[in-house]
Amino acid sequence: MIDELRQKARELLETGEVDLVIGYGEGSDPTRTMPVFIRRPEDCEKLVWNKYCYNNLTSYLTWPELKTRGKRAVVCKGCDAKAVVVLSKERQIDRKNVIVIGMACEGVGEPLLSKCEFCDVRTPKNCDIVIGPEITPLSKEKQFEDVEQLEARDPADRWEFWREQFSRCIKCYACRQACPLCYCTQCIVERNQPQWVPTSAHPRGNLAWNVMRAMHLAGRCIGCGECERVCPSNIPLMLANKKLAQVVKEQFGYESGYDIDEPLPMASFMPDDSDELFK
Amino acid sequence: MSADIYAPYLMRLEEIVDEAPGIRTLKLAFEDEAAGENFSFRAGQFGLYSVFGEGECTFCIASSPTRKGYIECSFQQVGRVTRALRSLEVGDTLGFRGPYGNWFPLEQMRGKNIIFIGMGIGLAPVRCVIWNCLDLRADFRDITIVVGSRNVELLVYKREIRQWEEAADITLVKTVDPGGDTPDWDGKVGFVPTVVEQIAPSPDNAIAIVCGPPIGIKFTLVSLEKLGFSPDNVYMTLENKMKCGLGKCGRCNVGNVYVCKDGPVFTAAELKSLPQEF
Amino acid sequence: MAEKEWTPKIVAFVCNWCTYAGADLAGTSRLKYDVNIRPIKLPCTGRIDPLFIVKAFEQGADGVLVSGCHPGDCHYTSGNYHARRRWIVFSELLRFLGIHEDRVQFAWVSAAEGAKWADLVNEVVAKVRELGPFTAYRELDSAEVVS
Amino acid sequence: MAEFKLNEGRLQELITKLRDAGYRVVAPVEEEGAFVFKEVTEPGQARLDVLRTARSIKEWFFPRVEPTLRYEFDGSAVRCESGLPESPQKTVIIGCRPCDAASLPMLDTLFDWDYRDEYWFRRREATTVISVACDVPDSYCFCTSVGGSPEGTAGADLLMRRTADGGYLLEPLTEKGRAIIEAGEGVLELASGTEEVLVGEVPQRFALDKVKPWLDQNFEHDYWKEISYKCLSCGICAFVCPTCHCFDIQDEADLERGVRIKSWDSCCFPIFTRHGSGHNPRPTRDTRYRQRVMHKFRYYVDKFGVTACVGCGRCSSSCPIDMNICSVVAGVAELAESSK
Repeated sequence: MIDELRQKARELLETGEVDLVIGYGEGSDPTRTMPVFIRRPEDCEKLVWNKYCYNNLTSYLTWPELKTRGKRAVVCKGCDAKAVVVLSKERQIDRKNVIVIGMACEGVGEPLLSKCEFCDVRTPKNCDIVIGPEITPLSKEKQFEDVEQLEARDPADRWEFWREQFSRCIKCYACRQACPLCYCTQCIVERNQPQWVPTSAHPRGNLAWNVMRAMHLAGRCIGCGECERVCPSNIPLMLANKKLAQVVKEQFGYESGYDIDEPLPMASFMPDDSDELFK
Repeated sequence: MSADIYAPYLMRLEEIVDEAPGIRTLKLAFEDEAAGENFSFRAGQFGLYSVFGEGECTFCIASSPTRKGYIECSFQQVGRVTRALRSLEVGDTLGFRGPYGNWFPLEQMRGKNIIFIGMGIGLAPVRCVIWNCLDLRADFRDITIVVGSRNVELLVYKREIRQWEEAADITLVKTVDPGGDTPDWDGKVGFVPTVVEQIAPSPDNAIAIVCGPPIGIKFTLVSLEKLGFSPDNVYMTLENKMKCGLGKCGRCNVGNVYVCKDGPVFTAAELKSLPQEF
Repeated sequence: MAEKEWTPKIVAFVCNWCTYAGADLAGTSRLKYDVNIRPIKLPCTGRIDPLFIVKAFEQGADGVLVSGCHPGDCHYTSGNYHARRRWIVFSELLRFLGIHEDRVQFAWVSAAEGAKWADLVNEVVAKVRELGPFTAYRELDSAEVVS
Repeated sequence: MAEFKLNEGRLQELITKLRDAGYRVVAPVEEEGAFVFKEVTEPGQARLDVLRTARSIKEWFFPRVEPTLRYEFDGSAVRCESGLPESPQKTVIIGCRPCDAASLPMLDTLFDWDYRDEYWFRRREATTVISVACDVPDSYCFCTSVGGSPEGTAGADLLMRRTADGGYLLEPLTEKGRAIIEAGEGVLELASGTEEVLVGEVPQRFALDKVKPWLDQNFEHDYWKEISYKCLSCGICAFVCPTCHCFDIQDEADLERGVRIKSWDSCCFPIFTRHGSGHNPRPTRDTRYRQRVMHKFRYYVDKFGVTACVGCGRCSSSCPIDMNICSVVAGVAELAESSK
């Protein structure tokens, strides 16, 4: 697969179809990889592909400094490629200017990351080029099991759980920076008139930040799990994201990152949406 | 003094002067009179002014150290704290920490010709040292003051400019950018650097003090160099974003200086040797 | 500070066109209802950001009420439809975090429903009163981070 | 100086002794799969075998959030109360690595620069630091490249070294360290001098003396763009770093009262230097990352005479995109070598 990837990338650069390939390069350690930006065909040898290709490289697609250049190619796992769908639906990228190279993927991490256990895009979808064999998708039936387990606990328990989890947040904003869908040029926490989200990493500020972060990703999060992976305090951020994905799926029948044409759930409505909540 | 270096003095807002649209001067007195008695500073130093509930903000002390018992600050409303400062009324309490940083070298300025150049709100730190020099007028030779702003309305310290104009022992030149003049404007029309070149102050035995927006400073420096001023004899203040004022928080660090401790007053020569991150 | 007897503090975010007018009607109709509510008028329920609710709790609210025009009656055609989706999701998130569903309640009250407003407020206040002060949220404040 | 022996399996007894002597005992403790310095409340929690905790010990001296002022409004008047801790709790940090300990004297210079920051120093004075020499360093470690050592003593009051028989050898370095030995009487015994000490080796990854001269000359260099184009501009590196000390000050208040809070900040955040006017002296990722490296390896040296990096490797090991500061600085040293 790696030869094919390098070959494809070289072709794309040589023919001038793209002027930049964003991919994975060798890391500082055999169990890591580092994003590489490749502009010259001869540098394609630097590309690697292995089970340590964690990063969701699509988060680079919305960078202002990379936005205006010509066409770019980005190496994606199936989960990452879902972000391209959302970015394009939200008009953050011009899909025509991005070549998505999807890599067939049997999961990353050692042991496998939990997101990989319920992956139905082991052969990536919505890509321009797919490299690697067709891999049978896994069942997503149990994808919300952890959400349900927490839900089964009583409210006071859940509050205590989250209070403890969020109290460990140090407000490094790595969750935001690593997220392909957190592309705002100025995050709400950086706006101070008024200061909606307290900037301090104390429990109250952390709750506001994490609630806001989850809410802003409702109906958008594609489940790449980068926020949770990069969190230096190991806060299970994906639990909240998954909860909202579950609500959006059940209530509005929408799953993020699959269909390019379906309207965005939080930017659309149906007159017959549930009215149960309202008195 | 308190062991807590972050503890502010409590100040009472005594007087408000609206200088120009969005620009205001506040006169503050120490709530603790003894603290006010003991408080001293030097021209060019700054402080952190705080509105409780909104935060702290850095400005130079705009009044002269020779005037005791109060301090003044002038600011333009741009962000959260300046907006809050603007909403204060006479009698309200605010916080002040300072004085911090270095100062203009009054000792070296004695017996010399002094050229003050203040552009826009940049006149505030210059005003402090102008009054300081005027209160010790005999110590200095010729004093020239150049004030400039985008338009007549935006000119700050209008009353004082008139006072300086009327003083026999000061040369005052005021100017507004082309298009910024009004029919009754009696000053010059032109950018400050151009005006400085026109009036061509002599660099001999002279020191220039320049404050204003970065772009104004940049071109004024060019003009002063053309006139023969050595970068060592041109002083200015850096206005980096600051939080602590104490050389701890790292925010104002540029190259090997912490602007809040090693500055804010620098010579043009010193600034040239720094990374251009200001 | 002297301990006063606790009464619920409830912030109501209401839309200008329906619920606020409905509350007005309740007033002009001299309907009596609980005084524990502090209405904040916004153009539309679509303008109410979930952060408003978080902020209300941060500033000491024990409960929040969100109310606007009935579906189909939005002054801006569809603001409340968008809001409805948002609240469905947000209320689930709060519940997932362990916040009781009665802490944030939602309703549609039209300009003609003065009586419904009065009843609604009484009901909301009663429910929040039953839950007691929202100390769980307030305690976040006093928690020390380190040493 | 006399050395003492703590035999295998007796760590908990020592901790109990220290607590009996009035110390709050802080050690690497597991928290959701990561290790952080936390107060030891239960037996067996302290893990002296942990090489690299998620965050450094700095938070015990310089908390990530700290009120400097509390105030109450009373009409137009304000009543203030300083946030400075009167007398912080007597604390012993046991099990930090020599690199973390070395960060303390390094930061002392900053916090004592003209204005003495008592928030830092009162905790420094109340805290005893027991470091554990590294027997098994890993590939992220580079203390020896920045003047440290896996058995360095800088900043520590007492140094523990692992012995081949599973125990530890304790060497008190200061008065505070000797007080620990006294408190541990009955658990500690005098060392025989024949113990075999296990100390690992950290290869030198770059020549520090080559670095600063190059940095002095190369503020503008393509290298900065080259290494930092992929930086996500998050704050992990600064927040996990034992020597990063930049902070923000913000007010948080309601209508009745408020606090002024000092909290950790990072030069990698775009708003760190952004002026009220919108002007930003460091508008791009490369300028901000350059500041991080320059501040540690050039400016801090000019200002305080020491390099502001202790080689703990945390920023590298926790970087989401695997930026490795050791490689970055080694790259500088190479450039310095090749430009000769």
